[in-house]
Amino acid sequence: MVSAFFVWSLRRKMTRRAVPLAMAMSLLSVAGCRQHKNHKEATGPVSGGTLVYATDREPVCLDPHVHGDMPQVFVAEQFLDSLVAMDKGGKILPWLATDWTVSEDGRAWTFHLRRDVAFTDGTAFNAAAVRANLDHIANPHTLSSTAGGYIKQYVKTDVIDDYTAVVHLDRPYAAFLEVLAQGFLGMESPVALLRPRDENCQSPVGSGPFRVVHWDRQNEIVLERNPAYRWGPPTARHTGAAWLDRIVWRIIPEASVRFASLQAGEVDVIDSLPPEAETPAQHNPDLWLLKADLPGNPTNGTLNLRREPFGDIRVREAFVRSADIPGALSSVFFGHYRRAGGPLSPSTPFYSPETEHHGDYDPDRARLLLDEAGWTARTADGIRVRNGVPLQVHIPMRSSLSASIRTLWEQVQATARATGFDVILENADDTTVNDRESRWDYDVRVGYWNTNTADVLRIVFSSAFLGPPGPQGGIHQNAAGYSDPGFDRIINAALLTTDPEERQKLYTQAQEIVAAAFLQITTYPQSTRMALSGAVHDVRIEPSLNVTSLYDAWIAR
Amino acid sequence: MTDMILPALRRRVPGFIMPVLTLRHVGPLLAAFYLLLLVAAAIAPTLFTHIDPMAIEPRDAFQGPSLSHPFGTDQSGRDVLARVIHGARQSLLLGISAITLALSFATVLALVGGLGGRLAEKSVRWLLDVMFSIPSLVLALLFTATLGSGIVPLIVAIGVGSAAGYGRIVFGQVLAVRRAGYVEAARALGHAPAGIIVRHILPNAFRPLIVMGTMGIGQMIVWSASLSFLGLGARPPAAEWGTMLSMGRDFVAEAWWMTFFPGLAIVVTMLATTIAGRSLQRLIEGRVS
Amino acid sequence: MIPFFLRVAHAFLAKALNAFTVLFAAATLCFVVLQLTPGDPVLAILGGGSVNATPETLAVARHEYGLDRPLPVQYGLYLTRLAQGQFGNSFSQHMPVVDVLRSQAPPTLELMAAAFIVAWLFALLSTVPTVRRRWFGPVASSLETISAGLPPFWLGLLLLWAFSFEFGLFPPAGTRGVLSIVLPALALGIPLGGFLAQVTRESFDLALDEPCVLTARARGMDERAVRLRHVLRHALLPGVDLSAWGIGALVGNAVAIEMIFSRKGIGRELFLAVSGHDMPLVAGIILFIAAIYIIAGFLADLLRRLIDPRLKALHS
Amino acid sequence: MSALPDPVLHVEDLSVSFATPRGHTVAVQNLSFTLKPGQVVALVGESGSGKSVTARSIIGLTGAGGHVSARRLSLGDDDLRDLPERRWRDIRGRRIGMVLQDALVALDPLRPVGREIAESLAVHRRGTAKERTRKVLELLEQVGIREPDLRARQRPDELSGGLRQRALIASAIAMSPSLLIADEPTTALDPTVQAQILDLFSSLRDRGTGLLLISHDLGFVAKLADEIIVLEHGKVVEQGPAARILTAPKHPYTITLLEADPSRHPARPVAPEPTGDSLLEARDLSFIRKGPDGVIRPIISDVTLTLRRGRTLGLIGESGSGKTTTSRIIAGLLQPDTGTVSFRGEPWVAAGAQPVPERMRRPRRRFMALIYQDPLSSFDPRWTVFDILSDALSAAGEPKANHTDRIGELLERVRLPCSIARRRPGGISGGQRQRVAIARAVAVKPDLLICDEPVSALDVSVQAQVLDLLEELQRDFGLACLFISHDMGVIRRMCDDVVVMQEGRIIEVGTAADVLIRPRHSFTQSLLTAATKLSASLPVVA
Repeated sequence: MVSAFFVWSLRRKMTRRAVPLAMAMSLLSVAGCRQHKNHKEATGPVSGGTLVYATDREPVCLDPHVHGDMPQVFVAEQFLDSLVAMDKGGKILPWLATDWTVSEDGRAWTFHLRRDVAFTDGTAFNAAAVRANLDHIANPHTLSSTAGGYIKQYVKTDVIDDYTAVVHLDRPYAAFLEVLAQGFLGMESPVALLRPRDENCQSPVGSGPFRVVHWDRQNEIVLERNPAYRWGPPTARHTGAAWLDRIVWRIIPEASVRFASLQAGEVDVIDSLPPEAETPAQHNPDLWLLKADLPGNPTNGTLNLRREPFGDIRVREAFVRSADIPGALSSVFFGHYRRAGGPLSPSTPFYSPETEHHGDYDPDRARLLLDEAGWTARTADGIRVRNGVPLQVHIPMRSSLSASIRTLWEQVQATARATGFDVILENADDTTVNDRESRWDYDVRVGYWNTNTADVLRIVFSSAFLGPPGPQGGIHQNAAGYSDPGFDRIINAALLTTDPEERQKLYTQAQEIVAAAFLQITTYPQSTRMALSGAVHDVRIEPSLNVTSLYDAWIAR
Repeated sequence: MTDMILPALRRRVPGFIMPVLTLRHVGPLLAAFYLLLLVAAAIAPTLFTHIDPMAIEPRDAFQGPSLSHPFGTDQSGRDVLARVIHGARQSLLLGISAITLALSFATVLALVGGLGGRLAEKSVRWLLDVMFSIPSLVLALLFTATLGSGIVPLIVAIGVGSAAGYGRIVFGQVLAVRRAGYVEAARALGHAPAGIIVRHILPNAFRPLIVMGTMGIGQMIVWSASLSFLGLGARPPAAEWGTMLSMGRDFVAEAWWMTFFPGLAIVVTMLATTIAGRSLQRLIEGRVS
Repeated sequence: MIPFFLRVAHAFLAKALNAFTVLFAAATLCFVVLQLTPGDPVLAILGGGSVNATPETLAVARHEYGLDRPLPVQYGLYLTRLAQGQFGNSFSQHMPVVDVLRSQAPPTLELMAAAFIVAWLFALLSTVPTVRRRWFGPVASSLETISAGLPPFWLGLLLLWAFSFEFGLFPPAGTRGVLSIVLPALALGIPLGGFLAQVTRESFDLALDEPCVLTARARGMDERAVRLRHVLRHALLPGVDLSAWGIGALVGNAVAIEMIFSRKGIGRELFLAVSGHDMPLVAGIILFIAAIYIIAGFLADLLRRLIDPRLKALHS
Repeated sequence: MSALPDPVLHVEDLSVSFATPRGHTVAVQNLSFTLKPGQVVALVGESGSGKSVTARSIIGLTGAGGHVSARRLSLGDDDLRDLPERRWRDIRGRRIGMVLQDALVALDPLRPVGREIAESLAVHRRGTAKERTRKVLELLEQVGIREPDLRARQRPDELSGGLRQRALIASAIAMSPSLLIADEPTTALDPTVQAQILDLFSSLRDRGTGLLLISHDLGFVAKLADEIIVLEHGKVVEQGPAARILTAPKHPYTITLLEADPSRHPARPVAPEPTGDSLLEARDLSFIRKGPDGVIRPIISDVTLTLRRGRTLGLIGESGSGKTTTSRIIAGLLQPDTGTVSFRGEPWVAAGAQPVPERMRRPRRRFMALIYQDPLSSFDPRWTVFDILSDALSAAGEPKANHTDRIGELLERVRLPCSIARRRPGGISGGQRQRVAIARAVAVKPDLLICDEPVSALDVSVQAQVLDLLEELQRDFGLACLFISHDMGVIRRMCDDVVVMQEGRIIEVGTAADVLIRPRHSFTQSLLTAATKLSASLPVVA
């Protein structure tokens, strides 16, 4: 179980963090969903039935205001609605709010609300509910991580009348609507919110197509249809109540078991399909796949420039060129994952293919570079040495990383050893790894950053992100410790212009600078991968956070 | 004063594995032979295989058992047989160090409790109760939270975690020997306590240690594999059986051999040490009675 | 003469007191170990290093979990709360530890009970009919030794692979229904059964030489009755003693088994709590396990006295 | 008597052998006898003589690997050779009953005796459960147990030795078998109880039960047996009517056995009135412990005794009378709750606030040597005989260089071959071990020898040799001896003075001649009566 779930957890968290920071940008489409064959054709949607959905990680709290981790929004998407929705093109559409205006100074947002919406506990949705929700998120006792990142600017909400609310911010915030479109800021019943935090965690009340019936920890969450539902999002394929009677949201951490359960017909949909199961899934006529590559900074190992040996660009290049990534992708990932060689995934806007082969595997050049950099001596077992110091690379590995990603790094370890690197993969539990990372105690940090904008480069590489997000800690987002005024200038300039050509130019330059600095070993783009039973139709990926939506889903039995 | 013949004939070695008379010695011989091979593999693995256990060959990944790879290959195309052979060193080292640690700890406690007077005896008994109230594996898991992962923390966690169980046995043994007739006889001869401890109590109380130690190696390897299995084991790319198992389990549906063979090595080692331990016990018992 | 019930009550009280001090020490051990654990607990509370929490949130969390107090005060509070039966709130689960235990313990206890039954069934079926039998004896004895050496998680994986993935006889995962408990119970129970069978075989063999067995035979009793009515009872004691230890082994191994089979339960919860440094939950689960262990010890003791009434006279 | 066909047991040329890894071992060879109801045949022999094997073969329970052959082995019309197991079960318990030694383990120790007896009935489907319960009570009364209702509900360990042996007999005669095999039925019982059991057997015989009585003790069978068979190493050395064998034994082994019986030995010549210095004085010793029922009670109280140089003081009493506790206190191994002991005129043990520290005793310990009932446990199992004796010599301050010679002398002295020095005590016989223990005791050249039941675990013939040896050494070295035994014969043979203990108190003190011939206390008298009863029929060889 430790396997697949952490790749997921990491990705989901990062998605969350990335999105608000990207708000200034126009949101472009999520790379098109690739649907596979084997999808049984049926006459049309059928109402009724229970869908069993299996996922790898259990939410820590069903109220996504609290804490704020991806598994929470995955399930919250089924029972919470948001003020606004976002389509695949990144356009903001009305949902619970019918329309909105922003004041001249950009600090007061006026929302007009739908009048026919009710929470599943019978409470009416109105302006007071909006105020209760935003206040709840901003309240430190909620222990929301979202509050700090997403609505730090929030001051208060004024209730003008039942269906008009004015939200006051302390400064202009262009990304506010995009933030509101996320499940993390879903609207909950104000009556339910009055309960203690941990009680609300167990059974939050929303206005969505389903409602939470039961949460059996470590096992399953049971959701039932909300028959009164008439206010589906504009992105949905139908209106009215959901087709499914019930959803059983099952927690099956072990990837192989999850896939076996799907094959055995115990569950209807699984997410986090492990790479090793992908070929059998493709060959199984009873299954179909739903996959989407995610844009952003692909899965990578970021080199820490703040200490030796990676302070020296020659050593960095040598290390990057020592890693045989295509070899790993073809073995552990069974060739199902495409290569992402540059700092941006190919599906990211303004992606520049030029950088794709910048750091290709080239052990001969790596050796040359190391010789140049003075790492000429060797220990008995072939590790390079300079001034008596062996060429060691320490990589903390979370105990929860999947077998695939571990193997990928073991293969990097093996190929890098051939050029004289002693790569030390240090297993530790997640809390310990977090602690080390916050103290810059690593040579390579394994991670990725998903967002649908090239502005991710600013988060990952600009000097603005060298510090921790909070005064008490947390991990700096610029994991390389890279600081280049020239790069900062270009990447900030790209935020100011709306001219696509100009932006393309600037982002291409930025990608080239970063690639030439050899700051990361990039491997493959992150992706959403679901396997579904042939009987299941119309499962959607909700564009705002790329989470599963089962509102449209139906089962042909 | 009933007849001695019958019981004498019936007396058999408790728990001895190969009860068929003619096969009696086959088990211990096989076990000894295996352990010899294991030690040889730990010292000089290249005697058994010329394949580099670390050499990756992505194109050969997930090959089933065949002539060229009798145990198949793993997800990086490494030869599983070579890794199992090279893993002997880490696993054996782990087993021996952990049991040594556990027994040393147990011995110190037992000596303090057994020879340090009434208060020490009570305290040690209580301490053992406390440690014993948390199952070894759970205790070891708790320790790994503090110690982090890797071979040394693993040894410490397993060693200390299982010390209580061994402590109880050794402590009981020290107490039993302390009350033995020959200790009293030595007292009656006018020997000083220090001499009695050195000449009688220590050797007799620790006689079972060699048996426990032998059997414990296998048990420790199994336990450490449990922790390795949870992702707290040796650093990659080291070939250690528990870590190999841990890696293999994600691919069990596609490549059973990655799980099966390292596990088999653990099981056979455990069996061999058990059989060897029992044979040793028999030898020692046979020598004295 | 001290009345019998008073003696029993006294013995019971003494044991309970000892159990209490043992639990107290186990709690202290948990506290110390978790204090030594690296990393800021607040980061653990708020979900690791990727926290975007505001300073206010961090301060509130610190205060809520009492982490802003000096260590001795924290320890004192911890013990006081424990004494009141309050295990506090889990950082990671956002619910009282007691509730976590309430929801997670039953599946684990069920699994352990099932495994325990498997183990004893195996031990009895393997020994009672085969001890000192010409061909079955050695075969069963070898099987027992091998079973005792099987790591449960490995056996679990192989069972899962064979019976669930390949043959599809059992559901691969979950905590639902009788079928889902079969494979994990076998994986946990067979190795323990091997151990139980080994000691039972040895004691059974010794018991067969008891003079009372000869007496029973001389009475004209048949072999089966002799084995079941006389020998078995004599042979049970070592297995019963080992069972208390076995309960502990079951809990320990349940961690891996629950993960392999994606079952809910305190084993898996413990692992998650330890790797998330969720101190209240770790302490709660460990104390719960220690309590189970102590109760198992009590029960084993009781059972021993039931089996061998002579012990009552000796020890109470 | 049940209406079963001709219940005569015919045994002709019975041989039993066992398959061992080292080939066949013959346990019994060419044994023949006939047992009729109302008759008693006694099989007598020491350990390893094959007598128990014979008993088991007769009811088809020879044991694993055993091979039985006979020219004739029949019970009435039934040929017992190659009898199928089902038929055997019909015979066992119903036609032939069996009583084993030590009812504490021969009856299932985990169950009430009533259930055991009822089981004998149930196995043969006798009556309903209710009828069986009634029958159990009848049987218990029949074997002379009072309050059968209570006793039936008690476990063997809750009954006294005599009661449980009776219960065992009751379970054997439950189906009224016409023949009863009793294998060492009284060994390890106190003599008074032995005598009672003997009476019970004779009443059974009088009621028409045929008895095959197996014992190592000629004295015990003498009273009852019609025919005696003497076995040595599986061979019949002498067989014939009891009267003849006891009065005119032909085979030397029979004679050895007869002579070995200490009670047949002449009493120790009356020693001169105590004149020697007092070597050891024990005053007012008492020792108090909490019993298993939580009640504090004295194990011994007010024990006072004096031992003079060169004399032997016998301490006699039944099991649990406090003999061993007394000896351990005197040996300075157990701290008493009251009282003092002085040894060689100096304080040796003192109770209370000012005990004699072990450190003060240690240098004088070598003047007091101990011989235990179970010598094996008193030897470090890792040590060879040489190590053991060498250790004792070191304790006595003998220089290392002399050890080899001295050990040779010692072994010769106790009549052991020198080769035994290399062996470990676990690998030698019981008699040899006791000799090693004696050698160790005399190695330190002590003044006082404390012997705690030194021969009670040995075969009679070996007993005699060990006693001879002790006597000889005591004489040669002028040792004083505290001799503890439950056996009147042994005491009579070895001791000058006698102390009789009962329930932790000394009830009679005097010279052996006085106490053993003219006992004053009624308990001493009953001890003597029982002992006489058990060997009275044996003529004393002068």
